[in-house]
Amino acid sequence: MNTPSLDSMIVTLVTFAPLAGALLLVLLPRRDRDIRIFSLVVSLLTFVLSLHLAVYFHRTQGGFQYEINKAWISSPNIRYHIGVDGISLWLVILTTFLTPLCVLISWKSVHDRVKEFFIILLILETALIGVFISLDLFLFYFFWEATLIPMALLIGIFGHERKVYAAVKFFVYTMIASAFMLAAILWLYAHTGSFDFVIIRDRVLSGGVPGFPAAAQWLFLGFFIAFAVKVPVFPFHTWLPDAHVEAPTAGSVLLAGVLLKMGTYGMLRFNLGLFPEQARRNAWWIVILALIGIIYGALVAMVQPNLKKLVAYSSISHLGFVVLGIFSFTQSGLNGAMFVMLAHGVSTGGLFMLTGILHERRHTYEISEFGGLAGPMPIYAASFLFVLLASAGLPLLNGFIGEFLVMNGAFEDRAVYGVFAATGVIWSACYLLWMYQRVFYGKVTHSVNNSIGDMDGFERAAVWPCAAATLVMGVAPILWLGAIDPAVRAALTPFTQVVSKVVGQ
Amino acid sequence: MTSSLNLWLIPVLPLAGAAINGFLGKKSSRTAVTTIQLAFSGASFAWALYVAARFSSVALPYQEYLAHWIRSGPFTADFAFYLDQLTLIMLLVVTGVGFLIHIYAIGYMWEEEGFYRFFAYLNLFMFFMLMLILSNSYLGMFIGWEGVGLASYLLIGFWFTKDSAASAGKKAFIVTRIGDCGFLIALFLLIQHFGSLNFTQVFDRVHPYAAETGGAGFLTAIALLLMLGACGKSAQIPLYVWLPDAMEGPTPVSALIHAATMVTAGVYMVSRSHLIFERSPMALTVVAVIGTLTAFFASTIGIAQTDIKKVLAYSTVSQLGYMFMACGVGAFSAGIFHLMTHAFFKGLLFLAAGSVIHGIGGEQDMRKMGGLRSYIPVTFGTMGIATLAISGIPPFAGFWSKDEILWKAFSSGPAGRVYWLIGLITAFITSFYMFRLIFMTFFSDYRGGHVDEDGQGSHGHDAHGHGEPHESPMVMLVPLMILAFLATVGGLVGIGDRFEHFLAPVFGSGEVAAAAGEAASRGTEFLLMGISITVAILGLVLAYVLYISKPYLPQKIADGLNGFYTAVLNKYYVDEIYARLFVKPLVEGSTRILWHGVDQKVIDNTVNDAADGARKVSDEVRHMQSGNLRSYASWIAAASAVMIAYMIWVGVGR
Amino acid sequence: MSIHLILFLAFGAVCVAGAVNLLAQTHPINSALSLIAVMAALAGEYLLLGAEFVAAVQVIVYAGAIMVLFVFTIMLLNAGVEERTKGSRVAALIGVPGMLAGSILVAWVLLRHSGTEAVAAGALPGDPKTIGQLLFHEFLLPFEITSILILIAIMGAVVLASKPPTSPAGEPAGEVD
Amino acid sequence: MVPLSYYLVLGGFLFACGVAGFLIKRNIITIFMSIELMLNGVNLSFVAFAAHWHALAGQVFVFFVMVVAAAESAVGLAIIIAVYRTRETLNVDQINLLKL
Amino acid sequence: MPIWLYILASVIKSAVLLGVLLTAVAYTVWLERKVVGHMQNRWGPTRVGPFGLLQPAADGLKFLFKEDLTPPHVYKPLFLAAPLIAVIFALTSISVIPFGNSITIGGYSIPLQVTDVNIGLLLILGVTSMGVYGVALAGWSSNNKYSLLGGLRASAQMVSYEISLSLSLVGVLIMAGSFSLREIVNAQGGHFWGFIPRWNIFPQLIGFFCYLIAAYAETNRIPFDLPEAETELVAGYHTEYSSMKFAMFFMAEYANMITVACLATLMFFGGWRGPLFGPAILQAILPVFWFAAKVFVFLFIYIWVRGTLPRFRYDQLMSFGWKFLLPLALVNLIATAIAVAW
Repeated sequence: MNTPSLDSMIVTLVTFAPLAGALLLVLLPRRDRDIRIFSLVVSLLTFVLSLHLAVYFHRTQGGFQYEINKAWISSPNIRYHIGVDGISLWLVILTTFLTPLCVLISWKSVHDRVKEFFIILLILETALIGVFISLDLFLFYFFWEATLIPMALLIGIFGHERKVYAAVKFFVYTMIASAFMLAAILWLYAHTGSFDFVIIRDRVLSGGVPGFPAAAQWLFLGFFIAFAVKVPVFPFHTWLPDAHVEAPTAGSVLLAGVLLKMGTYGMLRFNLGLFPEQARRNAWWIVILALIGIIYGALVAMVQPNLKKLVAYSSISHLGFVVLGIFSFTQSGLNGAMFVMLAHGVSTGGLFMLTGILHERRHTYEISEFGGLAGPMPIYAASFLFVLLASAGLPLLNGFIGEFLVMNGAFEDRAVYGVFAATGVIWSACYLLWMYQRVFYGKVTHSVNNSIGDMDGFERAAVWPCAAATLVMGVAPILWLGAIDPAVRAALTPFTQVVSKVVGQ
Repeated sequence: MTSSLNLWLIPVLPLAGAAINGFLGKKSSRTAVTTIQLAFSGASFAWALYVAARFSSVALPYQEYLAHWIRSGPFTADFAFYLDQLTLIMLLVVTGVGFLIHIYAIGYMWEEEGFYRFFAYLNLFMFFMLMLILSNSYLGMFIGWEGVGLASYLLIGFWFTKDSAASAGKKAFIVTRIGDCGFLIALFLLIQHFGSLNFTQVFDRVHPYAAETGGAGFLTAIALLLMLGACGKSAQIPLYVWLPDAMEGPTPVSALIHAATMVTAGVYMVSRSHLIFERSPMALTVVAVIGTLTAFFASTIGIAQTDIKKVLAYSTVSQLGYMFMACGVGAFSAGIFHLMTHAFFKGLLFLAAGSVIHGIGGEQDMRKMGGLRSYIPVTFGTMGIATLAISGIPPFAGFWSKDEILWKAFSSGPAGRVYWLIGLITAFITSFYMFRLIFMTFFSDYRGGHVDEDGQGSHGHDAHGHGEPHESPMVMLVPLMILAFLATVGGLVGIGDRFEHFLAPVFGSGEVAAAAGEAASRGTEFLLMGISITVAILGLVLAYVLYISKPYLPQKIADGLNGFYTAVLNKYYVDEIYARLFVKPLVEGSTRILWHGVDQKVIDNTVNDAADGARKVSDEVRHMQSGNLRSYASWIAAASAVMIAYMIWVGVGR
Repeated sequence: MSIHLILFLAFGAVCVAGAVNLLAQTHPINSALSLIAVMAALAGEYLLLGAEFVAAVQVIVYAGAIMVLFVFTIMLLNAGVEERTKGSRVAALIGVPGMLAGSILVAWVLLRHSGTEAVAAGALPGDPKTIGQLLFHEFLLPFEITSILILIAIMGAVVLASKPPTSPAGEPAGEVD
Repeated sequence: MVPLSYYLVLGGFLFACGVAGFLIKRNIITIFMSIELMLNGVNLSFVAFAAHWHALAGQVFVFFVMVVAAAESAVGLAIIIAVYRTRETLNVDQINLLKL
Repeated sequence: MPIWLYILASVIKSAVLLGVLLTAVAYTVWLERKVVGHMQNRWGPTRVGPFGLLQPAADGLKFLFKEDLTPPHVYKPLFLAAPLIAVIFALTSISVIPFGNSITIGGYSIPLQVTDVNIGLLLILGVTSMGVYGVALAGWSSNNKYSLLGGLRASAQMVSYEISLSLSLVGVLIMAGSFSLREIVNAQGGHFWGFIPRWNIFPQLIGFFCYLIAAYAETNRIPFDLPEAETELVAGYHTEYSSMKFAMFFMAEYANMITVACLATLMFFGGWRGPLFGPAILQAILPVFWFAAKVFVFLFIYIWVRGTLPRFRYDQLMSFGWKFLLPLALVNLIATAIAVAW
């Protein structure tokens, strides 16, 4: 570390910079323009700071870096233990990357309660980053719940027609689920006397925890349910479409782009990190759920009359790939899962921004309301197609890499998994292209759309970075995988011992 | 090895052209766009020629590493290129024909709205196609594979305001995607068993395996899955349905993508992985059968089509069937040979057809044509040559390659005889409907009248709509001539198995058919040659009889075998059947069962019921909250008493 | 039977009497007066414990200010004798027993665990100086916070007591936010 | 010399009386006074502990309690006045606005 | 000294003091009537004795023998208790007032003060703050709207002004560093620049005036006598009272006046300090004399003000107290604190 002082502080800085911004924002007078500019500056600053993480990151080693471990509360023994490894690093950067874009996309679309909106947005960013960096279970849980409130507010205050219903649904679903996780965390604390992830992991894996084998299954489920609802895995997914449809654009961008990743990240970090054996045991049905999610999500997406719901269901399908990859316990699968997380964050974020642009023009998401848009708004159509292809998994765009690795990993695990997953390629093409045709091709069906305006500067500034990112990630995934690979290998080490035990059944 | 060949230039140049045109084209003038796209596609052609010139001086297979792409655990994939004889042929065909068609398209598309867009797409296609050919690993090939799919999607849907065009593009993409799915799984199998996707490594590791004569092993699986991919891309049964619809695209596109290059990617891929196929007789049989069936089936449909481009499309399908037949009997070089010649004459056919359509203002229905030879002689001449070539009349290119295939099929054992027979019949049908096309289009007299402005030609050709049919501009005719020349002499390279020997290092002299080939006597070969020629002539004659001397006959015949005729006319209702079998159930099912059923009824209702239950319960409980201050106080008091008791109890403990 | 014990018992008796009277009386004003008596007696207890300053403040603030407020309110609202309504069965059935149980438990614990160690009267210099120093050094932050609390309380009282919204601007209600 | 527990018992008694008042009195003002009574009980034990442990902090705490009591009574009485304006009664059994 | 002697001394002191106080009260009344009379070009009491000097005694007798009637609708217990409360607290507060230095009799030094508690000032404040109950309860218990209004006014006014009162005294406390009145007086020994007596009045001028005004309000004297404003409330809280009960209020009021005067003397005018000369006996008497003299001056000012100023309006009173007097006292306090800390 050539700048130790900064390196020790940087994670904290990145995490709390947005919060500080939000606090300053509170003091700012209600001049919307200043507020927008200010929050843009703050989020960009955060992004730049977070780049430092990536630049000085030691790619070859799998462990945690930029670690800080200070006592926060003496009793119960809660520590301010944070740090990033190759897994969380990119998720943090994804968050900081998406937030400025959210600010830009909300530049015009948010008219009233502007100040509150951006305050909430920045607070949300801090909470999201916090989830990924915290290595103390309590801290983790704290941030985990902290993301809930701003998100619910974003949906409930700035959403559309049935916003309250959606907000409540979202809140209740995730809240109830995370209660199980809290119980599990408390059990761990009661039996290990620490919230510290690293300590607990070592204690658990060394078998030094009394009564663990008996409880492990339940603990695993406790964590898993919380994450599964967040992801969302198949039967728990119905909150997602509603939340997305009602959420404001920035809201759904962060929701799809980052919030869902919290779930998969949690599975990767905790379900695999703490309970390798149980993960092995339960993998079979989880994988089946994931496969159902992939195909089911795609099929339902295909028949959605509502543009945004379609994208929402498509993310269910994509997240299915992530879960599949994680529970394939293969290097390739986990790398792929990580990469899908990032790719999905960028591309789906882009898609949501684009749908948001349309909604701002026409105040509807109904596909039947559009058609032949490629004529009046060519730039928009082109951008949309680009991002859409990324999400459809076209090689040289980011969607492909991750899905390919995931399927490969699943195939290594069990060929049939890979086969089923591979059909996802077909489905995604089906629903995306059909939607694209219905929205953009053909003659303009509603005369309103003839005068519809193309993307303006802010919208381009918001969408094109996403498009560029998809391209870069697709052409040079090595930049990301280089850091992810060792981290994943480290995450998989417990399995090397476990496999021998479990592989029998 | 000597200095690097910089193969990477070949694909990258068109990409650059595509980028420039795509981003700046909208503003800049047509001439600028033209120069850009010509410069870049020409440059890559030139570079391909340079490579051909340096070809003898490099050690083969020549590989060139450009950059890392994926590193995941043990698995790696790079941007790297691979050059051997097979690649070279494909390279020259693609860049060469591609370049010609680029030139042709200038004239054809000049009036178009999205002129720049068209050429951006076209260059993009060139890039992906060349990636497909040049890359040194199956994954790299897959990049191109998907990429050309995208390009064809964009180009078919070029006139996106036309619903038919839009859905045709979508159909093409999705149907090929089904094949790609198989391709993907094949890739996974390869990784699983060979730990890599690089050609060299895979092939090195395949070598030790013996042919899976007894039962099907994983090699068979790989081969079949690859074949599935090929079926998708090269429009073989059962996935051929997209190609005819693809004719919605501009004609140059049909020529370049759906005749000369992209659709042959499947053939290339199969022959590229011949080592695997050779080790799986079963897979080979499947390939051969599919190829043969497709060839025959498509040609029969071709008879009744009236849309000039549709006819060509089906003929393309059937020609591709020939190529797969060749691969199926292990005569990969023959397949590639036919691929090349087919690229010449079929490209030429499409361009000529395009020139016709262009000449009479966007009309595609042959019944509205006729007697055009006097109006557009050059087009007629070139198209005639191409027709002769495709129907296998010496000395035109088609003859040599097709005959090669038939001969190889014939000489590949008992099953081969069947292939040969069907192939022969197909040849007959082919020559019949091709000459039918020629006669209906160019002979007798003009039935078109003064062309209606729109109709098929809704792609902005109304500038030519009125007045006499007229010859196309020079920029379109020159490529026609060049291609005509190639279609004439292109086959001669195959005389005396020169082509085969050139490709021998790739396919090895250890071909399945070779041995048999030596066994059979030269005599039989010539005999077969004669037969096929006669068959071709017969087809010509029949066409002449039906469409020149006795023009009333076809109608009679059609009435005679009514049901069959309509069936053929409607392409055996395959599209409808597919729609019934797959599309409708899928859409309906996911709407009714999955979305409304599972999602809304089952899951959401369960959740909502749970919520309501909670509300009911709390409704009861809340009466405890009388709102009376003193009641609350008493609860607090009681609770605190309990807590005190607990604390004391605990305190007593210590 | 030391003088301290006697005084303690005397004041204590006053306290107990006052407290019981507070409960017994039905008229709030009498309850208030008995409460004042309790407070005065408590001041005496504080003196016994050597907390003279606390005692003084007890008298000034509690008896002198807070209770005046109570009395003032009672007079203002002209509160009459309370009627024995049966509003809450819970209070009778659960509250009172709970309260009794709790207090009995506490008393039991106190008497059981109480050593006979005596509290030296005036053993502690509860003089204003030391208390002040304590208050302004170690307890500075709480002190400031309580001051803010008071401020808020004043505002709140003003807002609440000011006439309902019909009041024109310039009323305290307007000044608070 | 007086044992500590005597003071505590006295304080406890006052507190208990406060609770009892809270429970049995109907007049909201009286209830309020019962709260003050509880506070006083607590104060007494504070001071007693302070004397017992020779920790002046106990007495300081009493001040804080008083401050809080003052604030609370100010606001509380204001509330009572406001309530009386609307409900015309001081009987808590009739003031059950808390019920939703 | 032995305990019995201590107790004896205390008893004697309190007895003497009580006597003196009551007489003082009586003659303050006489004085007031006289002075106000002269101010209004009247004679005031003249009939009873020379210059009406026996008038107080006559009044006393009259009060004693008047019929003691209690109206029917009053709330009796409190109606009776109220005057007692008032007068008791009024008299209590005198007990900590030192009216002179300690004298030595038979080798025992006896402080001229009933009891010297080291928080004397606080005790006085506390007692005065309790004094409000007398008025308030009287107003309420006599079940008469005028009285009730008077009681309300009294309690509100006294609570409000008590704050300013205490704050205005804190300045002095800071300078003296003690609550003990004796200490405070001793702290005022010596002279500025050799000739000006080191009395708190000079540094604490603002404080002094705050104290004076607040004190007038505390004692419900003109111009703050709204609780008993005859013109509006027909004598306010003691409308229903007559004979001895009324006399008690009367006594309480004037006793309070005297307390206030004493306090002013002690806090701001160096208490009993003054030039001492002559033989020992004289030197023993003089401090008491000085003290009495200063107190007298203040009493005179009381009367003078009464003769001069009109009555406030109630809202004026309140706004004056909260918006002017309190800030002023605070400023003074802060200034003093800074100065002392210097």
